[in-house]
Amino acid sequence: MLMREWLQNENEPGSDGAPAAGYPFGFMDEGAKKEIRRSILKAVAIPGYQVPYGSREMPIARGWGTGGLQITLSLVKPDDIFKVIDQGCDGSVNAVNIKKFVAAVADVAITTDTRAATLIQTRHRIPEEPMTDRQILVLQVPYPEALREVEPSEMETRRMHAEADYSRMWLFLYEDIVKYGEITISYRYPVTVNGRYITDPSPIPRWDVPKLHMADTLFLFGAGREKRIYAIPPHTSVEPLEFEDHKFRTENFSGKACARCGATDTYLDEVIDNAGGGRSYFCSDSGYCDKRSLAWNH
Amino acid sequence: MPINQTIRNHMIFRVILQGVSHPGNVLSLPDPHEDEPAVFAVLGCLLDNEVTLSVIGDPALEAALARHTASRTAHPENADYIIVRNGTTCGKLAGFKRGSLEYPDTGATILYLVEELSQATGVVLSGPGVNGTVSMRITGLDPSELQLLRQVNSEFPLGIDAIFLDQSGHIACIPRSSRIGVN
Amino acid sequence: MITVDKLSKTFTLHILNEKRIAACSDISFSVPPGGFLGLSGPSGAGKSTVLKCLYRTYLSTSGAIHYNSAAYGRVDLATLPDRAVIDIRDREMGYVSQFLKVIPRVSALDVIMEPILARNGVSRDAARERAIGLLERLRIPSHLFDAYPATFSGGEQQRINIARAVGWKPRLLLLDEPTASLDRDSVGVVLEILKELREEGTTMIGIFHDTALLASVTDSVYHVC
Amino acid sequence: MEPLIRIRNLSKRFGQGCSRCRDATGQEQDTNLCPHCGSVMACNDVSFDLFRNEALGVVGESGSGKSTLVRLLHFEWEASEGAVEMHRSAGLENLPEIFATGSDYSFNLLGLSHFQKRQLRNALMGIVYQNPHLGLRMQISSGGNIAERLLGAGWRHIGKMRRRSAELLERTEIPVERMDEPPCNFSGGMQQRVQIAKALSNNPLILFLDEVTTGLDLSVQARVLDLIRNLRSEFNLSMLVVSHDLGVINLLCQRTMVMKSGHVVESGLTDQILQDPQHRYTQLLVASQL
Repeated sequence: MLMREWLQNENEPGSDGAPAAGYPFGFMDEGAKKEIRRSILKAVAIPGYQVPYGSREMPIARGWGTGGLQITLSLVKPDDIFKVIDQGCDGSVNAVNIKKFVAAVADVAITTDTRAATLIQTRHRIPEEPMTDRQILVLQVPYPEALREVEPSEMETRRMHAEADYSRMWLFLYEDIVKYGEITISYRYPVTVNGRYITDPSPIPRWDVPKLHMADTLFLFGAGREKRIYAIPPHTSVEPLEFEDHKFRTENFSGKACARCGATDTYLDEVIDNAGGGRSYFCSDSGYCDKRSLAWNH
Repeated sequence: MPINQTIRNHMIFRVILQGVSHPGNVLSLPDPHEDEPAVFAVLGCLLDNEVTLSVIGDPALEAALARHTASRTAHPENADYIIVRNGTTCGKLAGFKRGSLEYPDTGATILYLVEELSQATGVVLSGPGVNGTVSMRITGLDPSELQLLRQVNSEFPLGIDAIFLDQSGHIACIPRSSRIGVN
Repeated sequence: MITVDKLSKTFTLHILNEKRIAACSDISFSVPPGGFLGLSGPSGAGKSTVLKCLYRTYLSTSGAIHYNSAAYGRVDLATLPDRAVIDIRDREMGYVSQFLKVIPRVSALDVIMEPILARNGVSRDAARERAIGLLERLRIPSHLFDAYPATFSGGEQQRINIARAVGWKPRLLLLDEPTASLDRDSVGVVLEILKELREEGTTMIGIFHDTALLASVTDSVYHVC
Repeated sequence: MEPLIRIRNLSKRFGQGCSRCRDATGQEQDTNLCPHCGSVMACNDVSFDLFRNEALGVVGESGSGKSTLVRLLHFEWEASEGAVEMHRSAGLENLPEIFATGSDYSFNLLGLSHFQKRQLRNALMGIVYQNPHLGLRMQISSGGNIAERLLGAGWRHIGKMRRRSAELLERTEIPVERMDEPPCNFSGGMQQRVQIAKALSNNPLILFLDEVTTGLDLSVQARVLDLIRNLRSEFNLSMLVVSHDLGVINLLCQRTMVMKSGHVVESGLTDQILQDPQHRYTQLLVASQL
């Protein structure tokens, strides 16, 4: 049975405090979880290297962030407090479904508060609030290979990683600068992890990239379709590719503030007013924005 | 929720994961069972019949672990997981799998069963997962093992990842990305 | 300085049914340091062959060419490894052929300066000064200094050739009819330059078609037949 | 004087090989194809030394193994057998592990990992191919082509890389204002000069030239050869010059090896090879070209 069907069949998942009837804790079979755990440990031991994992089919539909979900399901424990973010938002259909599902099969508590969570699964954003060494952030990755842009062959990118032969990736950035005067990559900005592997940080905005550097938190990356797991351990150097005279830069929101909570230090989504055509900005991290708005109103 | 074996596996894995992502941190495994030595608990959440294990110097333990995890046994130089009972591989560590540059993840994991782990002066680690440096004391490990471990891990990303487990259910890790020193 | 011992050269032409041509045979002579030995003999006797064996353009078939090298000590030029021969050519041994081996698209001045710069470790200005001095003495019109010798007359080319060979003051100089295509005045200048070179210690072995000339410039003559 | 690089018994076999390959191929048999197992001995037991600041010529007809030799030494192809040893003076500070203590020469470089070979190549070698498509990315700017090598050597300053590229393009007579144009816009001779600029960008000790003037118009050929000759003395390069054209070899090289059917049949001073060729094949080659 697929997760989608499961969600449709289950009216009140996990309400009795026990795992949903007929499913083991963590939903996946033990063999699948063990393989993913082994891959996670190797991924942490070799920061930035993409560990391939087995070809077996998972009982979860693709397109649900299966890579991230598989990681979550193989490491979740009952006393976890779980948060899901989809492009910064806790409330999207996707995020809610994943939360319901994990709550049901692992009996975890749910939160929207980054600081309260022990385990966060996310797509396209890293929370604005700093995380600690007791927390894990699981990122869903559609395309794990940072070099795919410059080399279509898997065999060749594997060789390039093996030999740390990254001049073509650098050349790509050089040409970008020569043509456009700047590096035009906005999402999936390539980074060097631990001085060794060029790694795709998943489609987070450039704004979030510095948060990976020497963080207190473990970051786990799961690509379900491509069956790759990789990791950035805490206190690990993560350097965006940059030139001495063309430094990496995050998005610039100077002079703009969140129309809801007034924040001037967050990643903002631009919203164009349909009627008037005016522009306004809102925090992309809804959990953080909620927290700030609440504090404001009190 | 009753703590069944599946849930126990999840909880134990989280401690191992915390250990690998924080090298040199001595952590406690959840409430050790009287009748289940910690090594069974640790390997029980990781191993199955897709990987191989080898126990150095204890055929009975090897057979029991293989039965417990349903994994296959292999010669130590071919094994994915190697368990070391009495604190030394007698130099064999140098011959264990270190993976290839294309697939460094095929390097072995070595699990040392030692007397005692504590957060005291001893081996000093730095590198990924470590904020500055961290010291840990390992009692019941032949000092030459750490020298050897440093040697086999000198060509990152090739290498062997080490897990240490003591008699009171403490666990600590030295993944291949760690730089090993002594103080 | 140099002692040739029973030197013979035979060409074997594999592509002409293994035809064998004996170019010279059983040549033996000795030249002391600073000496000037002339080679005489009828045309076709193998005088040029001997010089080419010495310079290693030809591989000797038998015999030995003992040479007291400044860099290598006593060596046999007939069997010395290629690399050492190149080194000796670069540092000690000069060769003037009957014709200039034109280096395309290099000016007359550069043709002469090149070995001076490479071998004598002098400044560009000093090399240039020495090269211009030689060109002027050899009466090369100054408008030709920066031209390519490929366009020069035979006599001009030969004077460039000589200037190139003597400009860097080799320790041993092999001369194969260096004055053959020169007018009488130029011959005089060349002989004067050679005389100066000898005074500075250069040992020479030379072929001159003019027997009177041969006798006048050399200390001794070896007859090749 | 010690060689910069020593090559010993280098062989490259395409095919599974058999015990009789070696005896059944070569100059005597006039083939490099083993009649017993169908393997090709593209390069067979080749040994030689390359010295500092030396241009060594390799002549032979197509299929003689001369281009294979370059591919093996440039680590593009894996040799079947043999040894390549580098002198300590090559200055490989970032690869100290390749030298045994007490020896002036490295271990056999052919036994290094791909990663080490790449480092070595980036630090020491440059190559210019007959076919510019092999040496250049035709759709990427000429400056970018040069920058790629600099990036491989760890350069991370766009301005400095562009200055270096401009310098090299100027040195190789490409108008600097065309730096951001891709080589596919250029003539054959210009493409070769961009290749040369790229090959020189990391200040190599060793430059491999594989039939670099073949296919160019005579006047263009002359300019490229002049450029190479001047660069050799200016950059103190050791060059391995592969050509079927004795004129090219004569102009550039002091020493020459003659290859046929994968073997070196003769080697010597270039003027000796041309004026007193010893081997039947060399005599044929000289007679047919000069």
